[in-house]
Amino acid sequence: MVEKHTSDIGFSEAPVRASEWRRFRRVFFERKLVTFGLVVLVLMVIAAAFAPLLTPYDPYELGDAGESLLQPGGEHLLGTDLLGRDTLSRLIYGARTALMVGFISVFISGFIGVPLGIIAGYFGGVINMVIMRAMDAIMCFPMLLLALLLAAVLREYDVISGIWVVIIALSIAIIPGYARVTHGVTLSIKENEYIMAQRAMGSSNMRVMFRHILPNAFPPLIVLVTMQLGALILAEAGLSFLGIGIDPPGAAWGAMVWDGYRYLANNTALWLSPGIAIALVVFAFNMVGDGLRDALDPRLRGLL
Amino acid sequence: MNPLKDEAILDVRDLKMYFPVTRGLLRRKVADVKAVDGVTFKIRRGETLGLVGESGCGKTTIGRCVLRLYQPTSGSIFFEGEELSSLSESKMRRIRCNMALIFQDPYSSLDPRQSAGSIVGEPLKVHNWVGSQSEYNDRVEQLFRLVGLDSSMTDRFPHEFSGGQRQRIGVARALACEPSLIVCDEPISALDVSIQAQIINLLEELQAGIKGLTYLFIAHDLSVVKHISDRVAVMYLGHIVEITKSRTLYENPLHPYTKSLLSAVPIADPFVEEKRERIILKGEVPTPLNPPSGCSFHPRCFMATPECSQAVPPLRDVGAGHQVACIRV
Amino acid sequence: MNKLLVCLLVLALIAVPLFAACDEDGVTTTPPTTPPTTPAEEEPVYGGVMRVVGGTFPSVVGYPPEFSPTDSIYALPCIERLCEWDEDGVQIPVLATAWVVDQDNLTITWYLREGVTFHDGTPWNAEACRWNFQLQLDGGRLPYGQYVESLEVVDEYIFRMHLTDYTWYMIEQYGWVMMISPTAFENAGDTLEERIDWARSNSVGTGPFQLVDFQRDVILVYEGNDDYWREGMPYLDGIEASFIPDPVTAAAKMEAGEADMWIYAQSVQSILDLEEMGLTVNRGTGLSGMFWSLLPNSSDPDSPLAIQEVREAIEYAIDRPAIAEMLGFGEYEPLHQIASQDWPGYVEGYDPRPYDPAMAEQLLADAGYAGGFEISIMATDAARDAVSALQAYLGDVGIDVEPDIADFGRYFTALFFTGWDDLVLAASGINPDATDLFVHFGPTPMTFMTGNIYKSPEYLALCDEALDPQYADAFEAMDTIRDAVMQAGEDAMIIPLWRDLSVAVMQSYVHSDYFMIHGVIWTPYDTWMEPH
Amino acid sequence: MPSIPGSEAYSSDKEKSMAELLKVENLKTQFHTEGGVVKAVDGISYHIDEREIIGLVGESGCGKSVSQLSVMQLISTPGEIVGGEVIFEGQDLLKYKTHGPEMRSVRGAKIAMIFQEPMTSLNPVLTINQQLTEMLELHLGMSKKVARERAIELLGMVGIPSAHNRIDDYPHQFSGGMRQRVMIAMALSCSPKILIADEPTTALDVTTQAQLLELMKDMVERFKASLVIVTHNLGVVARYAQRIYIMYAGRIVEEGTIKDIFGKPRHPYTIGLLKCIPRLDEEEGRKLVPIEGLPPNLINMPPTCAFLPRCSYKVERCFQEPWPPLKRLHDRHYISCYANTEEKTGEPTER
Amino acid sequence: MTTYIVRRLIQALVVLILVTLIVFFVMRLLPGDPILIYVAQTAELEAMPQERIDELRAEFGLDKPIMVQYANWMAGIFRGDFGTSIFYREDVGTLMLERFPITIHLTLLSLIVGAIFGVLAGMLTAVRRGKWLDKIVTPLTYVGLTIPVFLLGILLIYAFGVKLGWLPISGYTSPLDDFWLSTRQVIMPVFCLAIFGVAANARQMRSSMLEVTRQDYIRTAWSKGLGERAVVMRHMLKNSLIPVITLMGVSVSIILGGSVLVERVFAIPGVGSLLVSSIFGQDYVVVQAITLIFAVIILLVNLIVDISYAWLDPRIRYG
Repeated sequence: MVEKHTSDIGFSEAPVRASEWRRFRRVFFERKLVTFGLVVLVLMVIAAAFAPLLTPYDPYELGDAGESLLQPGGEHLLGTDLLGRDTLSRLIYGARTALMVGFISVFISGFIGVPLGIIAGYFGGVINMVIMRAMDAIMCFPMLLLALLLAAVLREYDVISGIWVVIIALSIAIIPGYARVTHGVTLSIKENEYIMAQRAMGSSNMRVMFRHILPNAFPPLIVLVTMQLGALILAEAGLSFLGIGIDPPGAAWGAMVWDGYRYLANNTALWLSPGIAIALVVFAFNMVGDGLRDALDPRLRGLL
Repeated sequence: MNPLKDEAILDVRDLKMYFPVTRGLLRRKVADVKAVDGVTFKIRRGETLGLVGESGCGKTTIGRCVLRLYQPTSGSIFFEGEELSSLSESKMRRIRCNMALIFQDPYSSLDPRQSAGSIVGEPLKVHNWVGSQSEYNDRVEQLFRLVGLDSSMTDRFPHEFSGGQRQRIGVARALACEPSLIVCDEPISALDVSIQAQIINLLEELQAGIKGLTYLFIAHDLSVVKHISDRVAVMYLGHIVEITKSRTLYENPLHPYTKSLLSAVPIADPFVEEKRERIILKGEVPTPLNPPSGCSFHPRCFMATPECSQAVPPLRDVGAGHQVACIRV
Repeated sequence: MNKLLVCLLVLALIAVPLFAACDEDGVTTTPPTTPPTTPAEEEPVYGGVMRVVGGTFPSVVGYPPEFSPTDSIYALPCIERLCEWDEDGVQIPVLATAWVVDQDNLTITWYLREGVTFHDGTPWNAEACRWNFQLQLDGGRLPYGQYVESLEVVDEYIFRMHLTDYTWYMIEQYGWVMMISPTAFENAGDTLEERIDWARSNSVGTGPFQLVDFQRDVILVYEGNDDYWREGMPYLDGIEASFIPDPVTAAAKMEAGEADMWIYAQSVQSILDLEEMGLTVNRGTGLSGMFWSLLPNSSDPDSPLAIQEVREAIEYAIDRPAIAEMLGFGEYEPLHQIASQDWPGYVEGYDPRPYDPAMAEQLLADAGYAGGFEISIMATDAARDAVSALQAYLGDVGIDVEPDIADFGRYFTALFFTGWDDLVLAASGINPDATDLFVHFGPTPMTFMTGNIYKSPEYLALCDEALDPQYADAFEAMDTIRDAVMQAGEDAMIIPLWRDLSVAVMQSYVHSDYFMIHGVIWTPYDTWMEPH
Repeated sequence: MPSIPGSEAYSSDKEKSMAELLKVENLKTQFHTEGGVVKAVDGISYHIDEREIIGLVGESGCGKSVSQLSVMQLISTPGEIVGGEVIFEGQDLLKYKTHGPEMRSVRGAKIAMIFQEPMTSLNPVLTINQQLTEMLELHLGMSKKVARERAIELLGMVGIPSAHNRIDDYPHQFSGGMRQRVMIAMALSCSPKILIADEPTTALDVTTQAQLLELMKDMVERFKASLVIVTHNLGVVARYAQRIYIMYAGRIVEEGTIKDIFGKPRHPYTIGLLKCIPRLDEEEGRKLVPIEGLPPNLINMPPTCAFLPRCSYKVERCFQEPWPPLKRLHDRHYISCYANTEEKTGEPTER
Repeated sequence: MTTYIVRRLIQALVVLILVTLIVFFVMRLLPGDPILIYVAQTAELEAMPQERIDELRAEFGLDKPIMVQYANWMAGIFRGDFGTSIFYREDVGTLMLERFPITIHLTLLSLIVGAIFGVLAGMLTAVRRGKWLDKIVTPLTYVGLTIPVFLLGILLIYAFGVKLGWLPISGYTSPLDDFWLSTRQVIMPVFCLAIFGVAANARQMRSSMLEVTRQDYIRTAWSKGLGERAVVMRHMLKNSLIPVITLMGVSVSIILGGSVLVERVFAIPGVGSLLVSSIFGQDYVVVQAITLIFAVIILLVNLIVDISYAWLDPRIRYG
């Protein structure tokens, strides 16, 4: 007789209905920093969604003579850039770019990486070998470097342009992350008896993989997504710094830091404000990811 | 609990299930784990056959072979007269409707992201067992009531149930397509003592209520197996060493392994315990990778003679359906 | 709440020193040395190693056939030419003392400077000169090399070239061949490949400095040449150039006093900041900047840019003074013609199309593009701001600009070889003698993709006229060149935008009165530094 | 080897009394969880005499393991010992700092513990030698070499064949039974006064279980130690223990010698337990009588008896008054119940 | 153990082949003609005849079918011949020998700094969980994970180079030439490169220490009467390091990726800055070589990580 007795506290049995959501909320909001992160993200989403209403100026409108590189304060709360464009407005529009780059890239790479991981983990053998070694190969390239190369290649072909180059390049670079996590999760879920139960009752492989394994892989994936979103925004900034970022006049934080960086001493707000925005949002995504991890599945601590 | 008819619903003949062991770079097969090594038994319709043995003896493997979750290495399994090991996957799918499996762990055997109702209804969907949504709902509710759960709990998730309740959900799922054979793989060993009896009674009541429901009851707990089964098969290292009516098992065990197994199980009664003979086996169960020659029990056996290591003793009838595989009996 | 507080505190801790650091009035621990301004004429002081930083760096230092402009400027302290420009664009002798052109017999005779030796001690003479020309010809790298029939060593110091055709422009092309020591090269290896390989990272010339150490993309160390033919020069003990690709880092090095001179500085804000801190900014002749223009793909009949009204409209739509002011902090010169005002061919007062968006819209409507059209502007990442500004102006008149930010590889391939789709934002060097007009926009230009830009027959005729051998040099042809400039303006051949700034920033103790012209001239021999 | 479990010790009664070795008074341990405070151990008192084998029986979550960990002060966050005394050799162990030197000199040296999961209770990255000798070096001040010799000796004693060869192996190279033998050797290495075996054989097969229990019994006799068997298996205590404590929901509900408990169980829970387990020697066709309902959730417990909802003996008083304290029935038999269960108890095994 | 290592080696070999394919074909997808770019780099002052271009093309082997080019490239690499840089006109192998030691120097230092400080910080914050040290250090690790390195770089330059004047702003000197100068020069770049590693290792170490704390064998260790020092150092450290080791592969990847940015900011002539200029110059021979070497380094590090698992975890060693 095997008695489940893994922790010090053996009490179990008969949990109360509807406590799950409460528990989730309690754990999630237990840490103030997570709450702070969530607030930052909510504000950012609001800023992105209502950018035209929130911005005092057109972010692309050139300033008049003498409006170049204004210091913060006065009419332009955060000053202006070289072309006299309002920094605050560009910062708000930058939230759009950041979210777009982040979410679309995550979606695309998840859409490719997750099924690859499930298939590799579920079938094992040669399929697993081929998929996972290919993922290993991609992972051998530093993400920034791979994105840089891909962006350079993608720009050469006139198929996609502008922000999509960045999005696609980053998407490809992070596919292995999804495949790996899903692969690992699939391997462990596969061990569960309910998967054998499905097979015992005659479910098809597709049904088992996408109706039973996939939903169970969501918690670690959600955590991965939040972490990746932060990494993607940093990578976009890095690409902009190297000159393969968002095309002008698009307002992207990375590009703004890079633009403002040339006026390091003269106009602090120009680079510091997008810099803080990046750091803050990446931080927020990480915090929310941490919070989700703790709330969704404490066992994930240490895995990601 | 007499068998309804003397018809064998399941007839397993010389079943062998070897798992290859690979070594080295090329994963060359170097040996086999002989999890099940030539097992023959029958279960009559409506009967409960207990399969008992220590971990690694192959009892779970037999259960999984019967459902063809493993493809047996050799031997044949007749289920309701049909030979399973040669069936196509689609035919097997149809057959699986008539068999079900109840698992040991009530935690990992239920998909945590599926509601209880949908877990129980899953076989119905997989086998298109019901016509309409309302028929489906009715059937699920019916199953819930059948296993003693409140049918209002269908939309709850597994973690909202206690271990015993979860095992009831497992039982309901197994019953969904009205199978004639349920393989119960250690269905109660993960439960608390006070809950085990509830599930044992449930299984017994179901068998009494559903005509022809047959159990292959796999467990390591001899007292439980003896309690629920009509007949008990004792396994050691991939072989059945003794099959007999459960009554005879305690009163007249023949195989030395059965004897020592019985002796190892303490009885919750100091007055009885005072008088019991205690056989403490030496050493550990050998690995099925490299089982001893002849009777695989002989190195630990207190009755062993040199001949025991010569040949594998066949399972032979010693009267009244009592079969034993030992040359010293 | 504790963690949040700690976190904010940490952010503040990081941010505060930065704000403080950026505060102009803040206490600075290492103020740049600002001694009282030195009198204009001062006795040069010998000694000192000048630490130079730059945003470009050579890949080859001693093999002239492979020199890119960047390579040659860094080679100039060591390797010299037959002749080069003075401040006004007049050809002055260097390793040659004089040259004679015989138009009838199609020869150029070079009279070489005597008593000059290479750093390896071998003499500079006609044979060395011939050898260097041959090296260029063999490498297929001599400009106008197709006109060279033969090379003749007349005597020790007289060298003659026999040609199949002649134009005055050839003096500049041939006279600028950089001369290395034949002996050193020949002794450097058994095979040509070995010798070339050696020469790429070793350089033996006649210049004021000799190469001591060269590590690609790291450092270039020169030390003074005691036997230099200009008496008493150089003043410096040596030059140590290091490669700092990031202009902000370069400016920081200047500010911190870790470098004495920042050559080829182009980021205006940093330059002005440094100037304010008391560092010297040598703006050279005023032609050291680049000539920025929008080049249309006007030879493609399907392109709207083939229509002159459209090109005119683009010119009208852009407020060039405003852009120049904004991008250049007043240091950029807005261009209205294919010439800068310090350029000899500049046509005084000629401004065919000042800013007039209404006119632009009118012209577009006339050309059948009343609603505007979509167009791409190709540029490098360095021109992000410029593209944004152009995009905003063109957007105002209905022309929808899609920026196409290309890496250098694709950009240069398009610009020089394969052509571009619509518009390309290009920069070209400006020669003090106006010959860059032919280099970039002549009948057979050497740089920008010839076929892409439509050039009117009238314009081409004027160019041909200006290159006629009847003129001895560009200055004699200047009237015709001005006519060509005006004709290009009438045709709206290209859209001139502005002249940018590229300067040398020096610590105040550095004296270098004449520095460079668009990266092909650098005369460090008379540079000196006060003790500091 | 037929023998009667601890027969001599059994006959020696309280009167002859070996000295009381450990006395636990009103021990309370709580866990602060998301749902609220879990009173895992809610005021238990018990004692162990010298060279005595006692059993602590209960289902999972009843607090039997936590109580033992509390004695050793091995409760980690979010758990907390909130009250009580643990008197050992005249000192209250709970007054010592959790990881202070006094407590550390008790742990392992005077009171040792064996845990349930032999698979996870040994450090996977250290060899058996490293794990065995560190205690010998620490508590007995042996040199590495001496400690190693002693470790080999101990391994041989617990029945590990060719111990000197296996001492440098890692835990994963041993089977579950062997690992538990190593744990026993480790626990006994410093000759402790008390050995606490927390479900020592639950994860193992029956034949191995029998081997190990015999071994433990032999070993504590040999080392003159007392043994606490924490288990849910009534059979195990019936076979090996002299006295039993039955625990339910953090409290001791019945206490007595094995003959008292199995012969005349008086608490409804004990009675229920005995009725609901299948027995090897039972009559054909015997019906099990399950204890209906579920074990309680230990959060926000009402002050009344925790077994009340499942109890078939309940009387009016049970609903009105708090959980009753243990009351003495006779000699060493105590129960915590208001109901008179004696009349209704006819069935349990009197043979 | 041997089998385990050899199997990992074979897997690594398969990955290596995939890596070479990716490197080669991604680079060849760049449609810009490297020869034209080369000519553009050198030929501003004159036009080059077509024959000369074809000649150069043949010289660089660019006129052959792509599979042949791949095969030649691979064959060359096995001989140690990475080809000739189109831009530098130099043997790429030699170029790599010049540049890689610099990047390796920085990478190794950053890795060591990241490992030592990260593990230390993680250990201390885990052991003193909830105390002031944890409250200060743990939020700091988030800053380390979130700050863009190039921004950090320039801030450091401004603060320590320009304003305080403590450290040289840029440049690189080999430690073999001038150890003191070299050390002063690498402090800031290494700080930038290591900050991610420090933060990530600290976080991972902290959470895996906390995870290990809950393990049964730690309870066993306490139950033996061991002191905190013995429990932490002897029983927890090795177990906690296992997941941290995994991060080493990621750290190297991040550091090499970051070197592209950091080397540019600090004007360090390593391969990172070379790579950027080569990508923009479409000097694909160099880009191929660098990306390949980067990938191989990361591959090797991952291999070492896998093997060190075996060292740390006997279950694998004897598995």
